[in-house]
Amino acid sequence: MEDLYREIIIDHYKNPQYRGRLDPHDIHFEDDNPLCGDHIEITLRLDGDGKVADGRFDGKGCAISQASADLLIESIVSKPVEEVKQLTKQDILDLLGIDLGPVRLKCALLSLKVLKAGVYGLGEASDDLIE
Amino acid sequence: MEDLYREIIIDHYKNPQYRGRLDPHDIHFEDDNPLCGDHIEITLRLDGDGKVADGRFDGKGCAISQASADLLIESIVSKPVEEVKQLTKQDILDLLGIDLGPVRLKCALLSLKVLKAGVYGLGEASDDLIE
Amino acid sequence: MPLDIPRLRQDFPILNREVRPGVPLAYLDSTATAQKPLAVINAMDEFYRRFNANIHRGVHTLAEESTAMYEAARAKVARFINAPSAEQIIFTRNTTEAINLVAYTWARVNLKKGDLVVLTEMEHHSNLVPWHMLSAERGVNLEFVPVMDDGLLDLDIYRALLARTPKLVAFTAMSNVLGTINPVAEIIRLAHEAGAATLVDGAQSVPHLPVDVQALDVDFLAFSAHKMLGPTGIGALYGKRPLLEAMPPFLGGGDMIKTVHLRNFVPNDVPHKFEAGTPAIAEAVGFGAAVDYLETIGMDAVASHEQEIIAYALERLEEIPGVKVFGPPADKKGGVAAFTLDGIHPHDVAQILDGSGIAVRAGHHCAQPLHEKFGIPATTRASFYLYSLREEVDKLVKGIYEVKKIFG
Amino acid sequence: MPLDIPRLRQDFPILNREVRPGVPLAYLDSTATAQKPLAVINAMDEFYRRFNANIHRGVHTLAEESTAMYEAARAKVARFINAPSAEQIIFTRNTTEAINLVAYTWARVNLKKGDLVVLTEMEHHSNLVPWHMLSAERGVNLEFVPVMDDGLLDLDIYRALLARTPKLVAFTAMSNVLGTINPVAEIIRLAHEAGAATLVDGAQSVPHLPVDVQALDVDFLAFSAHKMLGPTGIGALYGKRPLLEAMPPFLGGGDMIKTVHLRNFVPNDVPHKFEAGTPAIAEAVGFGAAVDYLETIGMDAVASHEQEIIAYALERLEEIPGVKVFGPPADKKGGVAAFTLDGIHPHDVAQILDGSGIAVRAGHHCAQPLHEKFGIPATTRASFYLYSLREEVDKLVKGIYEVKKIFG
Ligand SMILES: Cc1ncc(COP(=O)(O)O)c(C=O)c1O
Ligand SMILES: Cc1ncc(COP(=O)(O)O)c(C=O)c1O
Repeated sequence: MEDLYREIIIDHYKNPQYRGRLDPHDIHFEDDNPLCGDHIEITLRLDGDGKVADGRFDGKGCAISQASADLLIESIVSKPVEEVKQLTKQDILDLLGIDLGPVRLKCALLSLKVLKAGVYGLGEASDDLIE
Repeated sequence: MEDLYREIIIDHYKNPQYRGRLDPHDIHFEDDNPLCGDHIEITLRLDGDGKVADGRFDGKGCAISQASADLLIESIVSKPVEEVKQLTKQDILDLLGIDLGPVRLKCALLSLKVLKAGVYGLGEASDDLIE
Repeated sequence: MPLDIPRLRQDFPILNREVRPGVPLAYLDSTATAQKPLAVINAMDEFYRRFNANIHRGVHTLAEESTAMYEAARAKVARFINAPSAEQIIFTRNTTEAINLVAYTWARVNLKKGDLVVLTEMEHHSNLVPWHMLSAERGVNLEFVPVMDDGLLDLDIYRALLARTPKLVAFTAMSNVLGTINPVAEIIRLAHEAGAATLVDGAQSVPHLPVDVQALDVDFLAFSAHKMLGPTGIGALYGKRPLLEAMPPFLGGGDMIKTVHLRNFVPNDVPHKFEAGTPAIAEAVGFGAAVDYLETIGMDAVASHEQEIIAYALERLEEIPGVKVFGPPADKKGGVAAFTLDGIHPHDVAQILDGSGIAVRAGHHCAQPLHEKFGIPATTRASFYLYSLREEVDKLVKGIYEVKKIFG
Repeated sequence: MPLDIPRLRQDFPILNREVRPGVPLAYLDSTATAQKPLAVINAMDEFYRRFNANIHRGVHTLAEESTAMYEAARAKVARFINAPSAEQIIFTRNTTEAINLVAYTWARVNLKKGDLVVLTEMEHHSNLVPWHMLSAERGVNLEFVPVMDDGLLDLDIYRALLARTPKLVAFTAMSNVLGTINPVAEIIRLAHEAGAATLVDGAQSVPHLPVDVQALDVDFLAFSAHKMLGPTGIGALYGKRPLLEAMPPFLGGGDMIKTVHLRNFVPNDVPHKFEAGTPAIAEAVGFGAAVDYLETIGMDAVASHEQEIIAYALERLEEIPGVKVFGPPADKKGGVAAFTLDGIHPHDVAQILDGSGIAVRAGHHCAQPLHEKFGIPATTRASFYLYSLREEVDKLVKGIYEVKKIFG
């Protein structure tokens, strides 16, 4: 449905607010979705209180993967890291405001998977992070 | 169908004319149907003109396998061996006078397979003999 | 509450069939394959008419719907045997492929020359030949728990075999000839105490008895949809997750991979790792409908109906002179009565019964070693399911008397 | 005589479906799986309603009828590819299993460390991963015939590879991405001259082109029913008889044996040797109905309709700014158009098209190495079959313009 591509997605895809890379950073993680080649890299800086001071994403891929990364970073800036750890699939769907089939869900959740692997300090991203 | 078990089959099964073993004999072969354990052994004596002078079958198994062996031997006694080599599946079906499904066909044709392997002097009976 | 069999039979179109004009079918061959309720037939029909698409990689609506239906079926099958998660259900073609999958993957990694696999004398060929092949290829040893005259396994000898620390105990939960319901939980417990993994051939138990893989603590369970009201072409392997995750892939191809390069690949996660190529999608949907149907009836109700029928069948059959039924008494077996009739070959028995529309099987029922053990080449086997009627038993008994008369 | 497509579409219930209310389906994903005509759906429905029984060992009427139907289907499939005999058709789950069967049996007997298998860069994962697995297990070497920029195989390099005396050349007759129709007969002839056996992945050719295994002189041919109007859960392997007869069995179990004892078995004759356990019986019946349907239409008519559609599709697609279609020109390819759209990811393209009911596929289409070769992660793929309409191409083109507008 074209409404899947509501302005919010196309807008965040074409004019992302948080695209880039923070250097130095406290947290860094990247991963890709082999099915379609989507790639997301996330860098975060924390403040002294365990909050996210700032964040950026970089990568390539479909509009949904890139827009959801931008929306996700937007939503976590100035949030406590402990809260970020609690984010779920539903939070992403709420940010996008749409329903997605299983294939596109993977696109939408790639950034969350990367983010959580980063804040948990894991060596590898696992699908369990986003279930 | 009970008519499959027309008197002719039950009769040849219960009162076979050619059950036994010829000794000495000119031709001997035996084989079985592993599916149901049917076993047939055939011995033949030839005369000087290449005809079947006499024949016997021995074995165990279902009524159809045993009756068709008896009917088969009956039909070849005093026939030229060359004619015996030409016998087909249809000849057996004609002798039995019934139609058979694939499983029971194997029962009915075991004696023909054994007979042909014998007259051809083969080391092993093959299904090609009865196709 | 007992099942309303006549009503339930209306769900199975084939049960109204006449084998020949005027000769209604009495289907007593459910151990070979079960008949299918409309719910199953229609689910597949509907799938092809409205949803059919290839799964797992598609973005379009049909592909998403098909994928969701396929994975929902997996979840239903998982729930049916109380698997901890749907990912522990691998769809295979049948029980046979499920057992071979374990033999080709788990066993080829974990068993080496001289290792012991314990089987039983009552196994179906499907749980023998894969191990024969492994034994010939790798020098693995096979030993067999004997079947006693009463059709039960000799557990003393089983215990003695366990002392030789087998790596695997693979056995059927229910014999498809004797009907014997084996003490599955106990056999597994003893195997685990001896350090062996366990594979249960559930081809007969999953369709007929409540089965709980967690309660049984079984490592692998194999079963077929077609024996439990579902379609042909699909079966399942359940496995404990750490085992499945450690196993190498079986068949290579689409879907079982995460990434493929020209010269190598990375396998996918469980269960997809074991499902190469386009799977039996419509069949999975039908399998899901079958377990839904069975759950609605309730497996306890199914089992107790079969208990009742087999008890009646044994009583009636054993009163016929010349009939010998193999296996344990009714309370130790499922709805299977394999018998011989003095002096009359099972093929003849089955064919004459077919003349009255009674469908029974004759032969070794893919359990040739068991028949060898009992010194017989074949038996005639009548088997029952949730739709079987006492009147069908009566018909069978009447038919056997006719056979005797014909051979008089 | 051209096909009457609108009339023929009446045979396919799903083609009348609306994806969402008011949005009719335009199914352009037949390369992934084909839709099914009523003749196929009804054949299976009827099988379950009237004939269902397990096959090959039964004496009763249903078992005999089922067996006859299953074996008749084998004969139909044999006739469809002009196999010399029905026994040379082995039913498998799909193309993937057919290729794995050869890899597990023929190849594991005939190939040893250092032997060479020649594949191509355009293979589907199903014709790559089984050889990766063999290579890792046995040290067999793999080499690849390159795909040139125009989507054709580089036959000069193929000839050079043949000079290294490979034991097997395994390749697809038609690419499922580029649509390239390879010169199958020539590739086989050259392979045989070099002493190599040949395996053709016919997953795309058998559904879409006339295929004659005797004219091609191919050693093994693998294909899937679901891509040729048939059901899921069944496919076939054709093989030359001496090869099949010399091959060891694949899966062990019921039906693939002649006799079984406790510790050994004797394999059955071909093709049963390779069909372990209860096969996909209803699916074979459906497969037979599918080839009947295709033969009634005529494979020449199918192929020329697809020629016409793909020529039109390429013409229309290539006039859209930013669209790049991969593969050779229309006269060298089947009905497959995989393309990229500048700056817009295939997943977005496919999903927006789905909004208009247009079902296309996006991704690497199980040919990741081919996409790597072309330096792209994914393509959008529209594919056609005998029921495809020019108007569906028009819809696709219109949809792509909408995508461009959305991403403006
Ligand atoms: C060229 C080719 N080979 C093999 C396959 C695999 O077919 P299946 O998934 O039916 O095994 C496909 C289908 O996607 C294909 O297009
Ligand atoms: C106990 C048992 N194991 C295995 C099988 C094999 O099942 P399938 O033919 O579905 O693979 C059967 C069915 O005949 C069976 O009864």
